[in-house]
Amino acid sequence: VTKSSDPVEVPGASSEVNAYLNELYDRAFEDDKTEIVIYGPSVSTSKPMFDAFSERFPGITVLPQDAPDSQTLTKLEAEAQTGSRVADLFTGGGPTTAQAAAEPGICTNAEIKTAPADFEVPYANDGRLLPFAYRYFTFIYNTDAVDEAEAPKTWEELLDPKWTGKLVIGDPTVAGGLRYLLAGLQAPEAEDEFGEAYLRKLIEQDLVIGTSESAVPADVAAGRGDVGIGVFSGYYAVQKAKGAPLGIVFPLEDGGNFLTTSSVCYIEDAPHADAALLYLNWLFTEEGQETLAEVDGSYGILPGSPGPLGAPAFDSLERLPFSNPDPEFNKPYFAVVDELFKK
Amino acid sequence: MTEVRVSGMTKKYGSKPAIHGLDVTIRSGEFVTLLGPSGCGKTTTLRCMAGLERPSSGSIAMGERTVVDVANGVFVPPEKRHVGMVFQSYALWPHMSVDENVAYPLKVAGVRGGERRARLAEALAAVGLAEFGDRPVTALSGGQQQRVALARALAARPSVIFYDEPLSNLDSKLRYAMGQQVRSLHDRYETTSVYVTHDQEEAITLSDRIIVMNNGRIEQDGTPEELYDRPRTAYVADFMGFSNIVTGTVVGSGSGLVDLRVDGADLVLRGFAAEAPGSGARAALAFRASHVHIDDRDSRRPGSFDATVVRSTFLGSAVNLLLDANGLTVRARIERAELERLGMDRPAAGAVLPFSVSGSGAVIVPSEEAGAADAGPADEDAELAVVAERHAVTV
Amino acid sequence: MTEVRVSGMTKKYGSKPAIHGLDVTIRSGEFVTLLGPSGCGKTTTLRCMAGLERPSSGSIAMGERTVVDVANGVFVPPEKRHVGMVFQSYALWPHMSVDENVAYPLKVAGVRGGERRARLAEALAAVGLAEFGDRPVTALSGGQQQRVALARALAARPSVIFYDEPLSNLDSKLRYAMGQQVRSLHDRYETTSVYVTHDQEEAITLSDRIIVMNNGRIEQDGTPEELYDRPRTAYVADFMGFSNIVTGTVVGSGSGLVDLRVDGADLVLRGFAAEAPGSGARAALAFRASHVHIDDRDSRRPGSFDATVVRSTFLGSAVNLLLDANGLTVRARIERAELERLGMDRPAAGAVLPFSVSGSGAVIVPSEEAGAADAGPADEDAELAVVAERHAVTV
Amino acid sequence: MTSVDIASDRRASRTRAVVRRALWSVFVIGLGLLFVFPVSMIVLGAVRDGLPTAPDVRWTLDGMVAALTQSATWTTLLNSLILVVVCGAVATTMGALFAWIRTNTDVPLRRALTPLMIINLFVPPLFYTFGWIMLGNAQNGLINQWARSLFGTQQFVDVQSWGGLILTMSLGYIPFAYLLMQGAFLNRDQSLDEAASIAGARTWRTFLTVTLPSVGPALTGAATLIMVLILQSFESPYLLGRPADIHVFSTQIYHYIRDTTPAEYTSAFTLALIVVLLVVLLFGLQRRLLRGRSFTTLTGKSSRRDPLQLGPVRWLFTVLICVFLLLNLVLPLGAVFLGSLQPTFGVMRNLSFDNYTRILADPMLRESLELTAWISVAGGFVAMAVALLTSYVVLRRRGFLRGYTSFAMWIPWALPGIVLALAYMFAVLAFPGVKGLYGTPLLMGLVLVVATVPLCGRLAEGALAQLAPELEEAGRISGAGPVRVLGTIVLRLLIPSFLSGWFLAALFISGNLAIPTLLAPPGFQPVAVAALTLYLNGDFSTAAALFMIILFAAAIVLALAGATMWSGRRLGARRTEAAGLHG
Ligand SMILES: Nc1ncnc2c1ncn2[C@@H]1O[C@H](COP(=O)(O)OP(=O)(O)OP(=O)(O)O)[C@@H](O)[C@H]1O
Ligand SMILES: Nc1ncnc2c1ncn2[C@@H]1O[C@H](COP(=O)(O)OP(=O)(O)OP(=O)(O)O)[C@@H](O)[C@H]1O
Ligand SMILES: [Mg+2]
Ligand SMILES: [Mg+2]
Repeated sequence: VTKSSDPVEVPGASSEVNAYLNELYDRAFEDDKTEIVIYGPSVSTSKPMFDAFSERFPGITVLPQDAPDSQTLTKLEAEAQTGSRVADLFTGGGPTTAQAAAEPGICTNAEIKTAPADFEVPYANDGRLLPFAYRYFTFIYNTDAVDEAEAPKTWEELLDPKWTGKLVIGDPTVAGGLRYLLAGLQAPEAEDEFGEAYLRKLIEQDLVIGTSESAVPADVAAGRGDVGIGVFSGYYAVQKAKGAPLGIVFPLEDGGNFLTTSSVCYIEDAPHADAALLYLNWLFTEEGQETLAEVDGSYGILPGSPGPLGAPAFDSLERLPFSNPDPEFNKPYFAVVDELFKK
Repeated sequence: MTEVRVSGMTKKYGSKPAIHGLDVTIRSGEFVTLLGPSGCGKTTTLRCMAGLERPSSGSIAMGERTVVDVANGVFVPPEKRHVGMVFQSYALWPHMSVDENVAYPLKVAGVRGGERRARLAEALAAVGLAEFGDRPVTALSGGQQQRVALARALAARPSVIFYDEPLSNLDSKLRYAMGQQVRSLHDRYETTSVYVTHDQEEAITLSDRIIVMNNGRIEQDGTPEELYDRPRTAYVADFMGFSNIVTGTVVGSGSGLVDLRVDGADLVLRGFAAEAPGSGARAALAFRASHVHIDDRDSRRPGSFDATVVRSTFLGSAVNLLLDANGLTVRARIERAELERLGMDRPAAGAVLPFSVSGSGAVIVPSEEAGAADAGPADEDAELAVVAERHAVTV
Repeated sequence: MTEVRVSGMTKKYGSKPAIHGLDVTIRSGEFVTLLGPSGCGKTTTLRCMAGLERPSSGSIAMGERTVVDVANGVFVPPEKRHVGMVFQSYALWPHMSVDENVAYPLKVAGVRGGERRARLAEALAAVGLAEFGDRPVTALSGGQQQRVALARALAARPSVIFYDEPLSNLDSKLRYAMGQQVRSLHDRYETTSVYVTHDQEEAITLSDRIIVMNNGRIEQDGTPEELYDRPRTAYVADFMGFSNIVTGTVVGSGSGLVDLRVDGADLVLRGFAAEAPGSGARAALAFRASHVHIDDRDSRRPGSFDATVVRSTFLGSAVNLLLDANGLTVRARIERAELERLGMDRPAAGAVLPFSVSGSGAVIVPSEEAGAADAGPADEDAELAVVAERHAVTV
Repeated sequence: MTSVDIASDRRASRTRAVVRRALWSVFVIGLGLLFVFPVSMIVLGAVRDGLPTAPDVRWTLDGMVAALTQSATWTTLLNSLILVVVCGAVATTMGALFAWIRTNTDVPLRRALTPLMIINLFVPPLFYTFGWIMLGNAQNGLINQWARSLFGTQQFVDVQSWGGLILTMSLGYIPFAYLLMQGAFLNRDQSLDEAASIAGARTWRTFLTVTLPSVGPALTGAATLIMVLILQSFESPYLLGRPADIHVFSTQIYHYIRDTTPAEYTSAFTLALIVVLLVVLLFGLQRRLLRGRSFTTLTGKSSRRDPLQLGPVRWLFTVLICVFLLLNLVLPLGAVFLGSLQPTFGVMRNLSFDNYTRILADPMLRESLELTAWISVAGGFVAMAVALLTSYVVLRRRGFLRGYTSFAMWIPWALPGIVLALAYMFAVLAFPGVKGLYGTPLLMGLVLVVATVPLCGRLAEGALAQLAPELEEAGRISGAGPVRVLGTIVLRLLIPSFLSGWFLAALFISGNLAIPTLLAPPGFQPVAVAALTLYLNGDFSTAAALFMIILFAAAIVLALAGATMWSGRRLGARRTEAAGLHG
């Protein structure tokens, strides 16, 4: 696919915004740097998002590279220290990306000029980290085995003996969102309702540890269990799109909804800096935020952005606290998780 | 001491028979050698007797016991036959010491403790390896390994011992000494021995009786002297070292000697015949190189001829001559003593001399017009090429 | 035609020398054999000459050219020496046909087209394989492969050809024929040949000159006759088939013959000596089994003795006897002709007979009191055990 | 003969000496740079906390102490040892049994064994493990589904357990053991067994007291190699063991590098050092077992005799072969194939080839396939070439060169792939001039080659062993210089072994997972990584289809090679026949 001959018009964007986007678009082609490399855990599940972007800006492609956090960090460090940069962006949950942003020489500020004037971009880590969406974690169920009405709608319902041995969960002892979700259940704000005690009861349900956190929907679809818990909605959407017999429960009636902030680290001296910046700016357009909801199962970070299909508005959502990027804060909670889930 | 009787034994591989209805009796205490060229079925016969191979038909008895009777479905496996065997490759177990190798048959037979030790020591002493018991067998020389194999075969005092070319991996000097030892152990332990070899010297030096095999059948059977002096067929003659075999037509006979006019050369040679064929019959004459002498008599008789020396090879104690007698190639071996007696130097190539073939040494054998070419194996071309070359050069 | 001169050549493997300052000259057109037991350095010497091994010191010249001069840093690699070599394993290239194998040296030498074809055909014809050109070498018999190896070595008409035990993989019958062919090709192509073997018969039949090696040094050097009849040391005598070597004290001498009183047995034997040692000197006497005869004279002279037959082995043309003469073990070989002349049967074990050793055959060699045990290799125990056994039985 | 004056000979000798010395120096240095230096990084990495490029790395023993004092490390050691000893023993024994069946007995299906084992070897462990998960995972494995529908049992098997891990790993290494030992069984003198039965021992006694011990070196050699391979194997322990909380060195190292943030390199390298130590111990043990023993006895005419007649036991062995075929090939591959047809794995509705068409339509996956093909083919070629060269040096040289070369070749054996990749990454980062290699396909290719060389070395050794030095010497004597001899004789003779080695090496590379996970640059994801990513993201069916495509491609190559060789042999045979007719 080659560059579109006419200037690109992003629906709903102002003419300045469009002009800026087209400037980045053109620059990317001038330098022939049109392939954005993006690192992240399971980042390839966001492929529909990238496709939508490529459709809007023909000729610009996104190359996702899945790797666990620590490995990504190693790579990013190595790239920073050797100066042979490979990645342009690193995206993931807040705490992970924050680690990269905390190190010197890896991330840099990505200037967003497409957000509404009255919106102040909520940069973190001295501007080196850019949050752009919220993702939610929920329950899913196999529609062949469970009626919609029967499906558990609260964390408490999961403890029903009928689910014993039928609950699939990712491995919370390895890095991933689930780890933060389980930490969130123990955080001071939720401690009274859930806390460690709840986790202990949950463990009693003889949980099935799935192939991986991102594979829980597939595991449930394949019949390894009837219900998947702590599932990122994006992972669900991918399977659902392929016709898997799955249903989703959201929001949870007891308010135990968990959301993470999706952040992106814009790599210093990124090899495809303009294309990457174009992508980030597009994310903050109306279209970008809507696409996040439509194909990536996320809430856009801009106020008033729509939620994913069928989900309540962000502001009205009762939820668990956001994950805390401070490792020291999480340490005791993680220790409990590791202790409980070690077989 | 056990007699081995093989009757009507046939062994087929696929549809190809390797042994054709063999009848052999090996008397108790006898040392019998199966002799023949590669592929004639010696090993197969031996292995059938030992139980390592199942005959396709026929029967084998050892002493009182029938060990194979195909018609009646009898087959006693090797481990129940109480025999010994010495393999060409020795088949020593490399992971065991000399002691362990030799003691294995005793151990399997359930001989224990002091008796085992005593018999082990005796077997090792018999082969002169009493001090080598602890060594790994792989740390022995070829001759020593051979002796371990002998000791192992003897250890359980089997009544019959089979030998499959046990000396062919040794160099010629050692071969003789080891052969002597095999024979001496046979005499001492009074076993029955069946020995396979393709080496006629070995067969002659060791055996009480030699069975010459050809293509799965017995060709001739007799004492070493009988075979050495009086082969009955060209095949046996060739095998026993009669390096000249010529065909021709009988022209006269008398007192056990027959005169033969050699094909293609104007020559009459004389030889011994058990049954004289009639005049005009086709026959072959076989004689050894050592049956050819330099003729110092003036008169010409049957058996004498003039020949040109094509090549003369010094052998130390004798001289080998390759002769061209009127187009007939003759191999002669003249002892140095004979040359000295005649006051001659070593005959040089190109010399023309009178020769004669000893009539009492040469033997008349049935002519195998078709088989004659087979008798001299293809690889003799090498030497014959020398003659051809000479002709080419003189032309 | 090229002379090969080796001077002061030493070859060390690690710190262990395999060749000690060797000086050898091989004259142009000569057929020289290096003879000696395993490990004496024959192959090493040959490979140094061929350029496959680098000497540690010394020099080698071929004709006009110095191919190795360690002191001056000269080393001409094998491909530049214009030599041929026949390997023990033949070393034919299995991926090439007979033609391709033989033509390879020609191709490398840049001989092309018609000439290459002509010379290929000639080489193949010389070894009698003219019709086998298309065959893969793997589809040939051992003897034929040997001849291909010969043809390949000859094809480029090298001035020197090296042979490293080329016949040792062949059976004894073929060995003789192939040996003849090697020699005939040497004569025909007039090359210089250096031949390695540990087989004394082969050395004697083929060579103009034999160099006997011992432990990296030259032990004796002479014509086959000289070595066969007059070995100068016990080592050479043993190697040349003098199966009896006894030590003793000189008790008299005259006209080139020396009388020796044998240690441990009340016996005086007589032998030839190039330089007679003085009376009372220690010396050894070496004689062949065939130097022992049955004594038919009445009078006792030096060299005659009575002995008991311990074992009698029929060999076909002769009888091997193992004798016990007053405690001295003697090996004798009596021709059947001799027995016939004396009107005797084959002597049986236990018989006591008069024997004599031919004084002109036996040779006096320096006594190697220390080395004497070495002369008879350990594996002769086998035969000696027979004697020991007899003594044990008679006790 | 032309007379050449001594001065020019002297000059030529000098030049040759200089050139030779220069070439050897290049060889030694090259080997050092490629094989020895990078690996020294793990020693460094165990005591330096951080990437070598980081500006202020600390020297510390903390990681090491932490790793060594953690009880998890000792559990890991115990688990690894159990796995290595049990699977190693089972695989070696079964391999030996099959090799014996193939070469010494009259079991009806014996001729199928070698092809079966070779095909089996071609299935990379990742695919194989994947198949077993599909078959035997506790909840919806096919076996469990069948068992459920047939007998109504809840859970019949669970491969993600000790039992499953041991079973699949033992099965997986049997082909290796078999092929390593087959030659020894083929070449052993069968009269050893005959001598035992003549001595009065029955078949089983003979097998146990004579047959097995007499192939001692091959047996212990195979056992050692297989134990080392098991010690480093990653796929099965990762996919089968980890869910059952069975951690071994390779997965634990992986865990330190990937699952903890930030990665704990010092601990990972400490474990790697323990692995190296274990490997050294294993080799040492084997050498000790064989010390002072030569297993070569005289072999005369090898007795090529009728195979041992086993009687009714042979039907038992036939069943054994069938079970092996079923367990090791039919079931796992069948499961993968079935899986590849399902739109959603485990759902038997709407089977179709959609997954295949989707892969072939997806530019990224297609690129991944193409890339894998290239990397495997090129990498396999280089690995086999390097292995031949080095094995040749080991075989023909003595002293320092030999010791050094075999040491350098031996190094990659001792390291799990993930550690090897990390070591090379560190080495590249630490070396100022070559930092640019980081993140290039070249580095990944290089490490893949390094990891494959030991395997190729085994193949090359076998090929070279048949290449008698006289064949080369005959060439030199014929007047050909060393280079010409190399080209016209050595290489020509090695072609068949080279081709088969190349093929195996290519497959090995195509299935390698550990190295690309760390070193694959973006856009250069080999199939193994792509498949694992798909699998971990829950797209089992697409992963299965990807495996099938790779296997299918390999099968086509194999079939083509087989056909070429077959027709070549036919031609050759006809040539021989023709020659025989007029010869
Ligand atoms: N296992 C076998 N399968 C098929 N044919 C065989 C087998 N063993 C032997 N033969 C054939 O049977 C014939 C006799 O073989 P045998 O080994 O008995 O000969 P031999 O006299 O011992 O020869 P050699 O001196 O070479 O050992 C040969 O033609 C041989 O090819
Ligand atoms: N490559 C080598 N490395 C070390 N020692 C060697 C080597 N080649 C030969 N030798 C030693 O050098 C000595 C002479 O060996 P050489 O091969 O020349 O003997 P040979 O007379 O040819 O013996 P054979 O008849 O066994 O071939 C022996 O002691 C041998 O062990
Ligand atoms: Mg045989
Ligand atoms: Mg040699």
